[in-house]
Amino acid sequence: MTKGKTTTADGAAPMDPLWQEHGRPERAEGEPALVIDVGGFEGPLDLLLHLARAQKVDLARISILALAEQYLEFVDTARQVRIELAADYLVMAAWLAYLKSRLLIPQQAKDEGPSGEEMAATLAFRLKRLEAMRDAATRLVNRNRLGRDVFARGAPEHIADDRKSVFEATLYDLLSAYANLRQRQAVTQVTIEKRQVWSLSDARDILMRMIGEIGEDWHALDRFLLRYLVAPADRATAIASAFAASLELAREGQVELRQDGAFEPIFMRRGKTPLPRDGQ
Amino acid sequence: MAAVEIEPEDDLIEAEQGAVESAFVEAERIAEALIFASAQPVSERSIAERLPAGIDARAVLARLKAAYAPRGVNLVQVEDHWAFRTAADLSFVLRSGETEARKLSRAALEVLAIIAYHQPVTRAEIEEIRGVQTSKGTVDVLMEAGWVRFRGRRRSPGRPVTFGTTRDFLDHFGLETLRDLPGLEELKGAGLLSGRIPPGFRMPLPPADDELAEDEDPMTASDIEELGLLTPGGSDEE
Amino acid sequence: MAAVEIEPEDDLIEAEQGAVESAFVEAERIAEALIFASAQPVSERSIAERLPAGIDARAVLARLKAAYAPRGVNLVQVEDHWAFRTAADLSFVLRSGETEARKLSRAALEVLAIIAYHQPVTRAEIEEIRGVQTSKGTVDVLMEAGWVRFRGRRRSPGRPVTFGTTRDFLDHFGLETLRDLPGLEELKGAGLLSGRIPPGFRMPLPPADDELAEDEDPMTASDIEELGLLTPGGSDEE
Repeated sequence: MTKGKTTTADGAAPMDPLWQEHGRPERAEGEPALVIDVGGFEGPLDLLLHLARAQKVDLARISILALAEQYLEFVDTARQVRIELAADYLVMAAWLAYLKSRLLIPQQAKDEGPSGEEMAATLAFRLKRLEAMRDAATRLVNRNRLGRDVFARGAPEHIADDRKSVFEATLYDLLSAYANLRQRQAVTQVTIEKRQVWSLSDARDILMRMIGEIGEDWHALDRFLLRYLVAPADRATAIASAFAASLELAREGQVELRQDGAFEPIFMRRGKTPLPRDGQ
Repeated sequence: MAAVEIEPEDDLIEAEQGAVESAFVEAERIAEALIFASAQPVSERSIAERLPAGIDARAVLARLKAAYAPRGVNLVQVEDHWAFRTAADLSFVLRSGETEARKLSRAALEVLAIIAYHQPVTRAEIEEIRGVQTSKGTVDVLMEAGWVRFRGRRRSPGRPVTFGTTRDFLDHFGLETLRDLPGLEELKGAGLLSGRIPPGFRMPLPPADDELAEDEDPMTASDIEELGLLTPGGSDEE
Repeated sequence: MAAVEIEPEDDLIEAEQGAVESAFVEAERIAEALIFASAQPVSERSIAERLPAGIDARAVLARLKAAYAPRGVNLVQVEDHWAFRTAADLSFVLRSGETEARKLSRAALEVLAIIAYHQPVTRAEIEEIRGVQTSKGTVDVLMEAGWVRFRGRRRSPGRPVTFGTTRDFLDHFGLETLRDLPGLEELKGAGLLSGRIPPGFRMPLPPADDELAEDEDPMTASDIEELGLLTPGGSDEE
């Protein structure tokens, strides 16, 4: 725990004081202080984007390695003070830890995985793309908008329109009517179970998130996954569930798994022919 | 506007007049937009309040009224309130159809959705899914809209009529085929189905084409005639 | 139309031209009234159907658009639909507290932008771009607003449903077509609307020269974006 800092007994101190460390000497240059309200971020990429911005350079020139380190530092701190991070953040942490290892350790000759540089470029591209979309959203929302800056006729008169049907309904109306109806009928049998262990479906969800991150190249992710996804006490249940879930996903074709020998790392990549997800 | 060197007086007067005119035009634009956007006729006073200072609202409105007089839309005065109305001589264009689009009732939407997802489906099955009796009028409305049709008859006791959707249904809702209807995952993903969904929850996959199901007989001409006379699927079918 | 074989006498031609012009003016009035009467954009087809035979609806609309351009109310095009809308520069007079436009969450806004720029786009693709699961209800809000719709299904394993924007979306944000999305061409050119890294996309690693010189201002990515995207000459060209 950081020195001179008193957290309340249950760790429920307000968010920002946890990160804003007053009275601390200036950080070294190029190492911006983490001032983070985790609730304010739209997922791990958003957080990364924020950190990249803090590097104060063009996205094309950021140090991916530094960025990965800052992110991992953030996650470690969050875990120390027992902030529960959503699975998305942990998945990203696992991936970044792997990326870091690829960047630092020279690539082995027979290693088939993507190089650290390729992985870094992928990350930089995704950050750039997200930022572009965010800017686009801002430009969009700042346009002259109907009902705010620009107005339609306030007192429309009736005109005969060319609609074939005399009835009005959108697909959205239709679907929400159906969904509501079915839900109403289904709602009677709901039971809420308490979670104590990593259930198979938890593990499966997390692995599915990973598949999105890792793409079609082999990645040795198991160690990183375990380190970031679970508290040490839950490690056994996590290993068991994650392994079982990965086998299930492999059977469905969602992932491919590879292990070169006993106790060797397990490699994973996105499957070539995933089955339909909605059970069709 | 860059500052202009002091000029002969004539130019000054001209410039001033230009400024007055452009302020007037601006006032016209404001009045026009205000009246256009308002749901009710707008009082002259409230227009005057929003015009640049020193502009005579009455004069602005008079000029607007004259400008719109020959057009398809006229500016009309009702006591001291102003509104746009389509020109009286064009009423024939506007009132030709008189078919106001009606909103489908919630019940009708539900029945339509059930028919879309569960087709071929009988009235009894619709009622089972909804958990309530469906009034005769509901299916009639959907037939009238042209979205629902008789498909055939189920080969089961009573040979109940089966319902399905039409080509017009797909057109109206922007679907290419019935298979484009979103499935369980997608409804969940879009936030339409929320909360916990019980494990047994199933959504049917609508048929890919109009082929009759295995336990379905085609409608015969006499069936149709009969139904036309008996009004479809009256509440006591058996 | 009917071929006229009579010798072209000047008067006749003039009279004919006069007749043509007056038919055109009448068509303008009709189109104007039709569009004016409706709060929603009116389809070009339904306007054309109501014009006198032989009149080119597009020409009529173009002339109307030009006539209204300097006024307080403008004729705007949304895809192949037309509507009258108050001029954007008068927003300051018309804006009132009560008509506050729908407030979107940041997540919803981001999802909306992704759907607009990447459509047709699947939910999985949206999540990949944002790097986070989309909470239930985000897409729901956008669909309820009428800005986003199910478009169809991707021809890929699982046939995932794709999302796109609606005409209401264009109308709401004052876009004539999707091509008018701000910065669309630049984003496309930069490869940022694709799922794959564009070939030219390089990340120098590690950056040896992170430090800025003392007289150097940091260049943020958004600076660059803006420079590339703000077309010279600026804001309201039309």
